[in-house]
Amino acid sequence: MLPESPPQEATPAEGAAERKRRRWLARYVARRLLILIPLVFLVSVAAFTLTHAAPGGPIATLLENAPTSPEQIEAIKEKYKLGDPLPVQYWDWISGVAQGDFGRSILTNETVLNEITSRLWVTLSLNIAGIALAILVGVPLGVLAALRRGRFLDRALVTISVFFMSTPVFALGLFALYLFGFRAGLFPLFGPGEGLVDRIHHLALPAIVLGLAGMGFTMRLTRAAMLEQFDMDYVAFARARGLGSFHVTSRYAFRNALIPVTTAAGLLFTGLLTGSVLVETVFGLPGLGTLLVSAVTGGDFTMVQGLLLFIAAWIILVNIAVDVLYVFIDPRVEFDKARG
Amino acid sequence: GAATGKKSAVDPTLDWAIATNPPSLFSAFYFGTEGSMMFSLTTHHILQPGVFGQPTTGPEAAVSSWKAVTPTKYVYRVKPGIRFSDGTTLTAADVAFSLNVHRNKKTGSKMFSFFSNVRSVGAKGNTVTVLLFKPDSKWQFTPAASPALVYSKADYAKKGAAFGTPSGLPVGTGPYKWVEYAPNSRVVLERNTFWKGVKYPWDRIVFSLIPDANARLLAVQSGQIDGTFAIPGNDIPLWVKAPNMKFGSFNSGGWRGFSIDVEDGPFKDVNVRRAIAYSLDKASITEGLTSSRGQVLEGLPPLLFIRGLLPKAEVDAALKKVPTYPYSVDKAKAELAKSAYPKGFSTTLNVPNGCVPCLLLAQVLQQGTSKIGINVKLNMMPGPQRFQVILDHKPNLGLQVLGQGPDSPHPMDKPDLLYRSERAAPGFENSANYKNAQVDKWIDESLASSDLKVAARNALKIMTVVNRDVPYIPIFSIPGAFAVKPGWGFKSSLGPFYYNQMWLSHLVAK
Amino acid sequence: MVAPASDATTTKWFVRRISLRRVPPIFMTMSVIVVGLIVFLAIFGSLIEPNDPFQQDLLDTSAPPSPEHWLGTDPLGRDILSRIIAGADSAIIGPFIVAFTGLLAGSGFGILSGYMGGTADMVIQRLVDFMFALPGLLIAIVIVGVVGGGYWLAVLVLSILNVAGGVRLIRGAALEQRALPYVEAARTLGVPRWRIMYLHIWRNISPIVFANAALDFALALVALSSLSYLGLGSQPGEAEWGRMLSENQSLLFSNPAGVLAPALAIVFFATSVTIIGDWIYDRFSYGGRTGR
Amino acid sequence: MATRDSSLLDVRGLELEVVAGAMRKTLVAGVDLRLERGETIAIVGESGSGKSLSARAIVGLLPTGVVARAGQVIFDGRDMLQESPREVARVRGSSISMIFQDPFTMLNPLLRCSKHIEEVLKIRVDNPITNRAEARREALARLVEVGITDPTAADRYPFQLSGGMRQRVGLAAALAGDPAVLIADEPSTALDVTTQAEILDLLKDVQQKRGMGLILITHDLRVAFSVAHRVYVLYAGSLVEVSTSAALEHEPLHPYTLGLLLSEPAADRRLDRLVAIDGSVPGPDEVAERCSFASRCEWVTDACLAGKPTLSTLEGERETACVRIGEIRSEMSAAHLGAKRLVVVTPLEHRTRDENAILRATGVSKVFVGRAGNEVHALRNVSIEVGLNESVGLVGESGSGKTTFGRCVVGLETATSGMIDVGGIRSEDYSTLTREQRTAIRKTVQIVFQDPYSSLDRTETVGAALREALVVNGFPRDGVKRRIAELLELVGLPAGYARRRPAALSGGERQRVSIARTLVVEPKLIVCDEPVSALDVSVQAQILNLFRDLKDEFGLSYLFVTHDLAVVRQVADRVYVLYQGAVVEEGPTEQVLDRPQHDYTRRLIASIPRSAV
Ligand SMILES: Nc1ncnc2c1ncn2[C@@H]1O[C@H](COP(=O)(O)OP(=O)(O)OP(=O)(O)O)[C@@H](O)[C@H]1O
Ligand SMILES: Nc1ncnc2c1ncn2[C@@H]1O[C@H](COP(=O)(O)OP(=O)(O)OP(=O)(O)O)[C@@H](O)[C@H]1O
Ligand SMILES: [Mg+2]
Ligand SMILES: [Mg+2]
Repeated sequence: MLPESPPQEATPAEGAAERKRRRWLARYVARRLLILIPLVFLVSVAAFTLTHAAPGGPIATLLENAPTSPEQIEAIKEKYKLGDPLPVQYWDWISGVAQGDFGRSILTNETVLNEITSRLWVTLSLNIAGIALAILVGVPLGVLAALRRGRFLDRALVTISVFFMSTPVFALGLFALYLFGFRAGLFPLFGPGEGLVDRIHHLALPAIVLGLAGMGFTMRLTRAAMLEQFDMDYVAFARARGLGSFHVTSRYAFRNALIPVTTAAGLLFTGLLTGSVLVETVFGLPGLGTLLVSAVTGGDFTMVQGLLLFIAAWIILVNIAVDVLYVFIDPRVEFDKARG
Repeated sequence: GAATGKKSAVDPTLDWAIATNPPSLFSAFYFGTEGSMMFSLTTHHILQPGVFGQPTTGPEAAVSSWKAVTPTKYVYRVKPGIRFSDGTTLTAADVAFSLNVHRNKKTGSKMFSFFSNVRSVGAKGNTVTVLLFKPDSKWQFTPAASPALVYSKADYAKKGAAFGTPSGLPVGTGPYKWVEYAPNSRVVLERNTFWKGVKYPWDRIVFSLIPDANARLLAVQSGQIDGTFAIPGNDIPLWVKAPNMKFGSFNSGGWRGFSIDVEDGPFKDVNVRRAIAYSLDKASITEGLTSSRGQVLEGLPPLLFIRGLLPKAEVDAALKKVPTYPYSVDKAKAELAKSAYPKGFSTTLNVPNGCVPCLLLAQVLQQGTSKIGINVKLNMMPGPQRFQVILDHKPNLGLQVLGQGPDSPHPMDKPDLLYRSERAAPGFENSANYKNAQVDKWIDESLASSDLKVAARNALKIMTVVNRDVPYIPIFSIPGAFAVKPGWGFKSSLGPFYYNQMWLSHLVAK
Repeated sequence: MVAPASDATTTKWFVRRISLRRVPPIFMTMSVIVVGLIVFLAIFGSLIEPNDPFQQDLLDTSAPPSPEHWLGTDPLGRDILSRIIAGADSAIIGPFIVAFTGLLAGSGFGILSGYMGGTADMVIQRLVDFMFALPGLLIAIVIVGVVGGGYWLAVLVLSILNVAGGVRLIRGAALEQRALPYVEAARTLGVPRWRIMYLHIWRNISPIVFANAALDFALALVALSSLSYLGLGSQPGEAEWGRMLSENQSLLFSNPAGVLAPALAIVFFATSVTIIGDWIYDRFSYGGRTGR
Repeated sequence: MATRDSSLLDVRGLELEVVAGAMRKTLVAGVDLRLERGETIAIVGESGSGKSLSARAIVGLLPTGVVARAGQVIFDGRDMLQESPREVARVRGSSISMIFQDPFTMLNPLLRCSKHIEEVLKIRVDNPITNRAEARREALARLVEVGITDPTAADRYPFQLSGGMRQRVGLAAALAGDPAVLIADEPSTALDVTTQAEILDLLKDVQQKRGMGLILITHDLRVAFSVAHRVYVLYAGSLVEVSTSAALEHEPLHPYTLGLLLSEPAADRRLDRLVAIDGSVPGPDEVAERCSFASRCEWVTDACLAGKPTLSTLEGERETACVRIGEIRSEMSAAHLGAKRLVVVTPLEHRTRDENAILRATGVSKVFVGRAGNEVHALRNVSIEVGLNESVGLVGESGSGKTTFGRCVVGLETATSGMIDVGGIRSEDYSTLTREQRTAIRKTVQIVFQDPYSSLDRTETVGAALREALVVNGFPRDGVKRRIAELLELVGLPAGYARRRPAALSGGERQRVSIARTLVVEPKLIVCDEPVSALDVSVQAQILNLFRDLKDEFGLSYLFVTHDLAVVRQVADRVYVLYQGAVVEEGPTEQVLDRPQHDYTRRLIASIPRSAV
């Protein structure tokens, strides 16, 4: 996807340009990364205020279904420093976070960080697999549909994509669970599995569900982008010069179509992240999604705060990555960016 | 999860399903039946609970004898030669420590309040001495309950904050020891080589986490799992019908129903409360929500323990005097007509999301009362928040949907919790704000006396008085349930405190 | 994109690129039929429900399909089919509000921002870009879950987060229009600003606006049902498709039809609305045509 | 036709139609072309006449939905319409190649320039160059051939090059396969006047050097004459006349061609009235059974309507589709010569200092600041004056700032510095003006835009557009209807047009409507930003005449922005020449055009295409 590397006999001027471009890129990435700090800070404040604005509080969570007494409540206030004024509490929390200590889950007494890291792999592998599916299948299908524009295949693919785009992930998950898990018995019905092979077996179905949801999106987007390209003069001109249809499709239409598709990648990531909350719930997987839901419904505030920070960072980084990728795909970007 | 595929009966591994991720292997942070069920296999209680939780010095007890020297002084003699899975021997110091660790505010134990009446716990030689502030006949049961699991002082000191986490598996004295703890997937036990008692057929016990009830059901049916206790109350109808597995249920001694704040708006009026009581068809509710595995409750406390203490005739005779509210819309309307709200009124009922039985029960109430013009708006809130409302006794208690298991078999267990005037205050669970000096007197008297029969009789009297005022409307007793693979089963029926007992010893596998 | 369908706020920025280009008439008719049917049910449903959707029958709970209960009953013995019918209105109201606020605010701010430019534009743009990157549903889950609010809070949250996409899309369209001579001609003729913005420009970009609103609707429907599937938003016992799925999920293997039927309702409704949106765009948009 | 079989490319009876569902619309109804080796032919016709499609049909690149209904495209003995797509693809590039009109969209934005050439070199049928370095060396050579000597250009991306450069790169790429035939579809239309000439010369000279066949597509007869040996005149999808350039220029043998020639605004002299063909081009299907030009022809008789005339051959390989040519030939040539002899209008003597000038701009500068702070000096200290009832031309190449100045005058842009006085009101900064002043200025100056297709709101009818203009300018509501009729009348449109939407109007008609709209406020000065450059020649003449009439009728003044010197010659009394934002020359039209002082002006004038003969 990189623009051609400058040819050997590139003149010094060109070399300089390339160097300039690289320097600019470095600075660009650095700039974007700097944004991370204020954003995460904002999110942290938002998360903290939200969780503390909520009625009730950690105490109830800590006591739930255990017999209670005022002394006990005192004990808990003491242990979790709930007596302090909010700003102090926030400071304690955020300064802890700065040192990588996100506090302990109120529900499980396990450190938030451990909880997250111990469940991360589920969500991560779901998302990666899902994205891979969405792109590796969705994009080619989109191209295919565009090539068969207006024919039956196109119609069929479009229908499929619309269907997947407007189907709630959890519904998709339930269908899959019933058909392939229960009826066909091809996939296990619960749990993350033990050992690599077993885990793959366990995560396959949810990953596919997640991927399909994303696929509808990428497919449609690719198709539209390709169609746009086929109307372009330079595509016609390429044909007029006798370039083969494969060459034209791949090097002209597709490469240009990639640009809008890439911009969508960021959305795809955030979308699938949300999707995995539902998928994990449907398939009862111990991922970040179910963690979030249980934390939210169980009033596990330290956990909610920690997760929100984590997710925010995740999303911001993905977006930055996309922006950078974008720079590599489209040489014009540098100039646009230079303009602002 | 569990090893897949069918397995032969001689399989040395027992695969048991649990529904919630164990937050810790230290009971201080894991107060609940599922946790206790596992702890009981790895750790002695100070005393061995009988079927009804009555304290005994059986083989699974850590002490050989105990006695109440005075109503406020209890002395326990620790058995010699009980070894932890690390080879060290259980000492009186360990036992004392195991109680004190919960009393220590720093610990933040969920069982703190079991010890609110304890002045001190000390160890001398092989004896442990517990001093109480005031006489409390409830105390006798505590050593046979989850607060009384015995830990190794040294082990705790060594592992510090990690104690009970995956990196700090506690050592125990039971027939099995912890070998793996993956909070999000499973807990694994293996034989404790230092265990001297009877050996059970399984070398290895795997508790697999299967949060989704459907999945659990299928897992048992498919034989991937040998059995489970984790059967949500609301799913019992489903499990009862399910093929290729054996379903069994028993009385858990818990109750489900409502509390009505006798000091809140329309509910001040006893006629209103009675109207509500009449409007609920307890029989069919119990049928619908538990397939009649639960028993209809006409009053609190549940009779289970009382019947255990008094002759049937006496109980039945007493019950005749207890006012009841059999389902009748007409009676309900009549009651309401007598009240200040003949046309009915609107109110909200807080429902802890996540508690499905509560939700179903709430909707049933909604339907029932709507017939007499009281329309109830359900207000979902996170469980803890709802619980906070009860603790704070504000903003408005009004109707609350409750479900409670027994904390001890003492007849005053629930009356003490729910009826005491001084507990109609923030920090306590008398969510009906029920106050009645007479009742208080009976409760105190019962707790003071060491004779449980007194307590049992008072409980019946209390029921009679309280049922006139209807601060609480119990609907049914929560059925305990288990499901095992076909042909398996439990020798003797399980009791309400099965989880504190060596339940494994009753399990028969073919 | 919506990102995948799970995320309400993001995808529709692409409505422009994404639109089907010549929606096949069969789809269109089918979609119209589906939507028409559901609207009909929302209005007259109570007349044709075979049973009272809220009537519990505790002696006939979790029943499989039967002549009197075509789709069986739920754990409280309520007739599932009737509940699906009764669920039609809440499947329309919430999404409609979300889509409509999106339409109003989107056009309002979008055109303002695009036409006026300047600092207002800057601010709006920054804000919108930020909101646009947010995973709306996820945030809705957290807020509604933590605050413990009901359906309307969910609708509110989604409506707010949803605005970003509309503003962004419409701002772009308005920017294009603003540069066109017909607008400048109007300016030199002294046509008042508001009239140019909300008459000329709006009329010219309305196809995009409506197509976008349709997509908003579909995504809001999906988002709301996802929320209530997680037990958030809608009230317990309410006949709401997403909630029915979670309340009946325990019956999935004993009565699949009953459990999955509401899911199908959501899918068909959302798909149809999306297709109609595309159709509106393709049919009425002036831009992006071959020739002139 | 002895030569036919030997000819390089031979198109016979080509018919194209667009199929959308059940509806089929004819786009091209019968086109015959013949191209000999080393020959250049031109296809001339107004927009929409089917030039591009015919060309695309030849290379087998019809847009989706457009199909060849009948005909043959014979290239070295094979019918391209019958061959398999991959066969046609083989022929493409290496035997027949094509370049397009718009250099800005013709190149792949993601490919460096040299790549466009190299990739063709790699795949071309005869001796492909596979070695990377070698291919690159060849590519550089090819760039030199098209006049790009700077090697660094090869590694630039298209968006880093000027339009002219891109067109050159495009040409080089098209030639990389050493085709025997090159089709150039309006290769110069999108470029500056000066660059246009360069590109045309380049084409001519490449064609001669390579001895290849060249098909030039253009709507400009002058261009055709200057480049092509023979000319094919296309009207409403069918050929009306075929002839050698010289003969055609000397004596057109079809009324339409005659009309075209006459309506061409002459660059060298000012006619007191332009000959316009009224009406507009019909669709091929409307004229399937009659002479396609009949509706606009002054010599039309029943014979013309009897049936579709085919090309009939006359002396000297001349072919015409006019059935009455025999009878009307003399009349036509008379008209032709007559037009040539038209008297030059004596220009009104030019007042240097006009006391009551309607527009007086002094030292106007405009700097556009990009977001990153890069500055574009669109106007540098420009001083322009427009007297009452005076028509002032503003010429200059693209990017010279013409439009910007016009926009400053009407307040669509705000000048960075300088003074603009409109009818006695200082208007350089609109934001400082009072409501009354603005109204006053609005009633003094109005603007007509270049693109007729977007200068009307598509969603409202002509009537509504005019009504709004009237109402916001305080015209009494009751009189509105009548006034609208009057306005349409003024610009030569039937009152019934008030009910039409823009989509139902031709380009010329739309432009008339926008003119009518400006007349609503009865302005004294109208800024015309290239009002005719998007129109066909025949229509162009109509509009130019209209401008003149209005000027005389209402004593209007014009600030006439254009890059077309011929147009300036026809409408302007005085001319300002803008170059890179600065006025480089100013004076009476004749003086500036006939005796240019500044050498940029000279270049401009030199670039006007003249016939090869
Ligand atoms: N893809 C298409 N689908 C339908 N109609 C088309 C298509 N392309 C062109 N046409 C129509 O065919 C007719 C001829 O088009 P063509 O582009 O050949 O005209 P032209 O002579 O090249 O005009 P111009 O000078 O504007 O390029 C026009 O009326 C145009 O609207
Ligand atoms: N809004 C704008 N922002 C930035 N630069 C502009 C803007 N408008 C015009 N320019 C620049 O100002 C210069 C003059 O533009 P202008 O449109 O006046 O030239 P022109 O003579 O009208 O060209 P053309 O003949 O192509 O219309 C050009 O370099 C153009 O890029
Ligand atoms: Mg063309
Ligand atoms: Mg211009």
